Amino acid sequence: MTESIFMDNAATTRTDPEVIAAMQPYGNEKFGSPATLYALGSEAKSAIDGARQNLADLIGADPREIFFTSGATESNNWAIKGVADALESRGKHIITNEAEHHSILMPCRYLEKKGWEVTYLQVDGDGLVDPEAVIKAMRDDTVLVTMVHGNHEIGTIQPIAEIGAAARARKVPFHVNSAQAVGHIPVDVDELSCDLLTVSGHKFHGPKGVGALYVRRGVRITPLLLGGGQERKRRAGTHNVPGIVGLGKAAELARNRLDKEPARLAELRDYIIDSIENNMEDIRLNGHRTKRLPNNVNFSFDGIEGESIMLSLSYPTSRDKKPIYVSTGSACVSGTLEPSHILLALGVPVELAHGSVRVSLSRENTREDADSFLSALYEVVERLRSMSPVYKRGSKKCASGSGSDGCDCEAAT
Amino acid sequence: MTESIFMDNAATTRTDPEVIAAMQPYGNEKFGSPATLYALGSEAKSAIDGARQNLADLIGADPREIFFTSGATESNNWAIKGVADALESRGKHIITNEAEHHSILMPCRYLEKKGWEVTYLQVDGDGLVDPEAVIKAMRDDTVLVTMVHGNHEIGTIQPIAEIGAAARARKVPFHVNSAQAVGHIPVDVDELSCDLLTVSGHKFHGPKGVGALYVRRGVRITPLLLGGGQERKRRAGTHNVPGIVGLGKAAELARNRLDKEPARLAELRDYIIDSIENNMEDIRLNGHRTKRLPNNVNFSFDGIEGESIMLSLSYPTSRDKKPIYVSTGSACVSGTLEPSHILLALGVPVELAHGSVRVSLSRENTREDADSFLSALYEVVERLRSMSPVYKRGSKKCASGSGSDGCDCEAAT
Amino acid sequence: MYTEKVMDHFQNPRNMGEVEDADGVGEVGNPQCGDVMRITIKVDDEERIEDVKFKTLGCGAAIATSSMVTEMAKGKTLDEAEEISKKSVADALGGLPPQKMHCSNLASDGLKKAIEDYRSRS
Amino acid sequence: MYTEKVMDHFQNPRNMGEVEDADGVGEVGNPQCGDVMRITIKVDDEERIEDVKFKTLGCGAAIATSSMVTEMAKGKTLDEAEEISKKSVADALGGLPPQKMHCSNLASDGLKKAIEDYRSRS
Ligand SMILES: Cc1ncc(COP(=O)(O)O)c(C=O)c1O
Ligand SMILES: Cc1ncc(COP(=O)(O)O)c(C=O)c1O
Repeated sequence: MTESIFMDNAATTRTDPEVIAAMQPYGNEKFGSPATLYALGSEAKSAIDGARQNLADLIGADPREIFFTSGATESNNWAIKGVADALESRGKHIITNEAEHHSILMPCRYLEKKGWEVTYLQVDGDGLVDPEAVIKAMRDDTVLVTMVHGNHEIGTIQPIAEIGAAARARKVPFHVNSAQAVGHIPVDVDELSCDLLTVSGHKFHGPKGVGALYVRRGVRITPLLLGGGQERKRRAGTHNVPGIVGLGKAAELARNRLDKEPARLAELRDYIIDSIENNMEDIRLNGHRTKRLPNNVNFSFDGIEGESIMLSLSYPTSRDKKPIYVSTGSACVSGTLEPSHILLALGVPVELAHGSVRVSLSRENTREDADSFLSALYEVVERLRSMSPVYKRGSKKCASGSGSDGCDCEAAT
Repeated sequence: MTESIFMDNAATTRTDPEVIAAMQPYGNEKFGSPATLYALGSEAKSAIDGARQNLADLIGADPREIFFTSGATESNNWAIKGVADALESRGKHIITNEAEHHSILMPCRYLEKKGWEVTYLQVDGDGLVDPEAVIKAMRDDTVLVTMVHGNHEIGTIQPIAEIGAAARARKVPFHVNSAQAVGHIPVDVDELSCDLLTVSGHKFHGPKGVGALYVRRGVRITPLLLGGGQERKRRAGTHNVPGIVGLGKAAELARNRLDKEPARLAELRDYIIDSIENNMEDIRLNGHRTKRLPNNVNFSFDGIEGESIMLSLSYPTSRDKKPIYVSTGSACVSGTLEPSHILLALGVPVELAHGSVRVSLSRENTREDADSFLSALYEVVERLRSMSPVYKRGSKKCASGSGSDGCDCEAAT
Repeated sequence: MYTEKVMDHFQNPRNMGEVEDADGVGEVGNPQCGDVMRITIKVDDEERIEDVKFKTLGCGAAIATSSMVTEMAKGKTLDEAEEISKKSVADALGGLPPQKMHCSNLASDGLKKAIEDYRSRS
Repeated sequence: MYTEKVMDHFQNPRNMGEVEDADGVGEVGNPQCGDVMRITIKVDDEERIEDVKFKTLGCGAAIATSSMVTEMAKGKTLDEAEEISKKSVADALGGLPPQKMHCSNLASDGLKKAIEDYRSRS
């Protein structure tokens, strides 16, 4: 059916046809704003209420604790800046970890410039944060702990419930960036003891441009977008009705699949990991082997560079092969000279960080896709290694160990 | 064709079928993120580039000065908080006016709590800001002047070019909230001498949940949404590709209509205004008679309340009449006890502010719609006045004059 | 937002107008708040409300609650009619939006005022 | 992102490998930067580049520019080959994305180094 194999679902996912169908009436026909009183508005309002309920059901929340946003980036910025603003008088210290998504790190750095202190906890070689480290880092002036749920690049799932319990014990608000986890694995805000939780629509077959922030009742947070009284005065702006309806539908569809799909994907993931480990040399699995999002595979390949692997997979030389879409942590795609800060945080040597490939699966991927990917990968890696002036079989670079210091790549040219 | 007559286009507009058609491929088929390197990403990227060009063309900007956002509320919050943050060291004074949209007023009030000073200029009885007042209000520590272009409630168009020239002469950055003007009247950022300009997609037949901020080259502004490197590092978050494509299409469609449509609408608007003034008593036109958005009509009706006018129009008693959708400045819809702050700012007496009705037209409205509206309005107003315990014909309340003081409505019950 | 019952009373208000030679008149609200209700009653020899009418300036809820109160009051004794609470009016209408419960549901106050007025006259 | 020409050279690199008994070898880049290029040349009696090959670790741009440089250099005199600039390589490929112009377009440097190496040997 598809003419390509899409395995970059951590970047974005195909909007489910059922989601598109659910959104469809709200563009042209039922286009009213829910803030208005007449029939067209009421239709929009009840559609939004339904979506709110669906999303609440997916994460075990009360619908009144769901606030729709434009996506995970807004939710993360809001959570961090909003709690910081509301609790500034209590203290100016935030705890996070060094391997977070930029939409967490950048607001933290912004606050640092404003006089806040941020503790960036180290992660171990698998990308895990130690809950004990969180406990040790909490101070009387700590007003927020924010932790990613499932890492978007290496898939490692943090011990959120333990961290949550620790934060709760100290009465420190706890934010979880669950952009990659909601809709992929069971998420329950009470089990996780979290106070705020970020949701992204397009990461689980919902539409782009819509997300949500769960805010537990009683948690103090200053709005980021101020204006009209929408979202119970916490997030202004005319509702993106089709987007919200689509997010609700995606939540419903994901919930219906939660009993089987994570297991199916984990099997596919393990099949890919095992195959690579059994058939290839001088490779390194990045991220935790089992505490891992069911759809994430991330490997580094010694002696070659990630963008060229990715490009080779996506532009196959032979016409009877399907393009395969994956991503890489190489600097070549980040637009900077540095490879993924997440891989470096694990202690992956810089050259291996450049040579990383991330595969992220979705409900659309099959065992055949995995086989096509594997055979293409074997071929591509072999070909690129044959071109590489530095690759030497069995050089043991991939043994885990601390990263090298890096170099001044600008000067090196 | 339509079974109702929609005249609440200042709240939101029907997404144009051509816009929906343009968006359609980017949900399910070309769903890639423009940040990715492979073919699916390039398609999304060029679609976004096209949309950026279309929007730039509509407002006379360079595409590199267009930054996509989630809507006018985000654009306004960003403009105000972002410029304030970037220029804080230069001064902490902002100038706006008292009849602004809440997405301007609330960020200003927020900054006031943070130690900023905001001058809320008075408007005259027609809602106009005096450019001389802006000149007088500017100080050495003024870092932003922000003015609405066309008022969403009373339609008054501010003398933006004069205000812009004044701000430019003092080198004070000038932001224009053009949510109601872009796509409705010709807008040229150079003619207006503005440095930032807010655009909203769903106000001119584009999709909900998408907008833009024009930022003139060289203007300093701190991002509001921090994270990934999208939008040249100024607005993070995975692009809402379908939304942005839709906004671009809406811009293109609006631009093609700018030579004829504003004139057609102004004629329709004047027909409605003249008919009401000729056929009804104890009424008051709110907003300037000619310096007015071509699609806006706003009247107050003595002795009755706006929500009941609106409801009566939208739920006609007879089956052969179409529901007509308009809005009101009455407190009954704002969810507060206060009627529209904009009407009060003009000096409209409180009771007349409660009795206001706003009609906002679009490209879909015809002369027949206007006639249907007028005959329905005459009937509804007469009926409600016959029910009113206070209405007395010819009481002259509608003569313009300063507003009454208002009362403590909570206590009055 | 409004129930069907509210819309029915809004569109087809019962007992709209003024009772002639009213025995009691109650007016509540204030035009500056967007709500004024005027209830007029006719009381029979057994202190029953024989006739009751309203005139209302106000929103949909204000008109509907006015209409409903007159329906509920008609035929009741004054003592019974005084018991009509805001909540019972709202319930009879199938509920009101929360923000309307308070501000636009003054009709039972108007009725009480009309009854007081009647009592003060006699 | 890349032009068709870049993709062609990336997918079908010309002159990949190592010249046997090379007269000059140039290596530039650093694995920690994700880019290493090794150019080997064979020079004939008239100081013309008779054969040239590359091995490259790097991104699409790095591989394509390496391939292109070898094509451009082949048959040129050393003096002519030394004139091959980053810009001329990028132009021959129909352009490179701005962020790639600098970091992944080292092949002409590699060629220069190989020529230097040749000269230092003789
Ligand atoms: C003048 C004006 N500014 C800003 C906005 C906010 O737009 P949005 O609700 O699309 O964010 C609106 C519409 O609500 C408006 O009319
Ligand atoms: C873990 C994580 N957080 C936040 C985001 C930001 O999401 P969005 O780009 O939809 O705003 C992403 C995806 O890019 C992500 O993977």
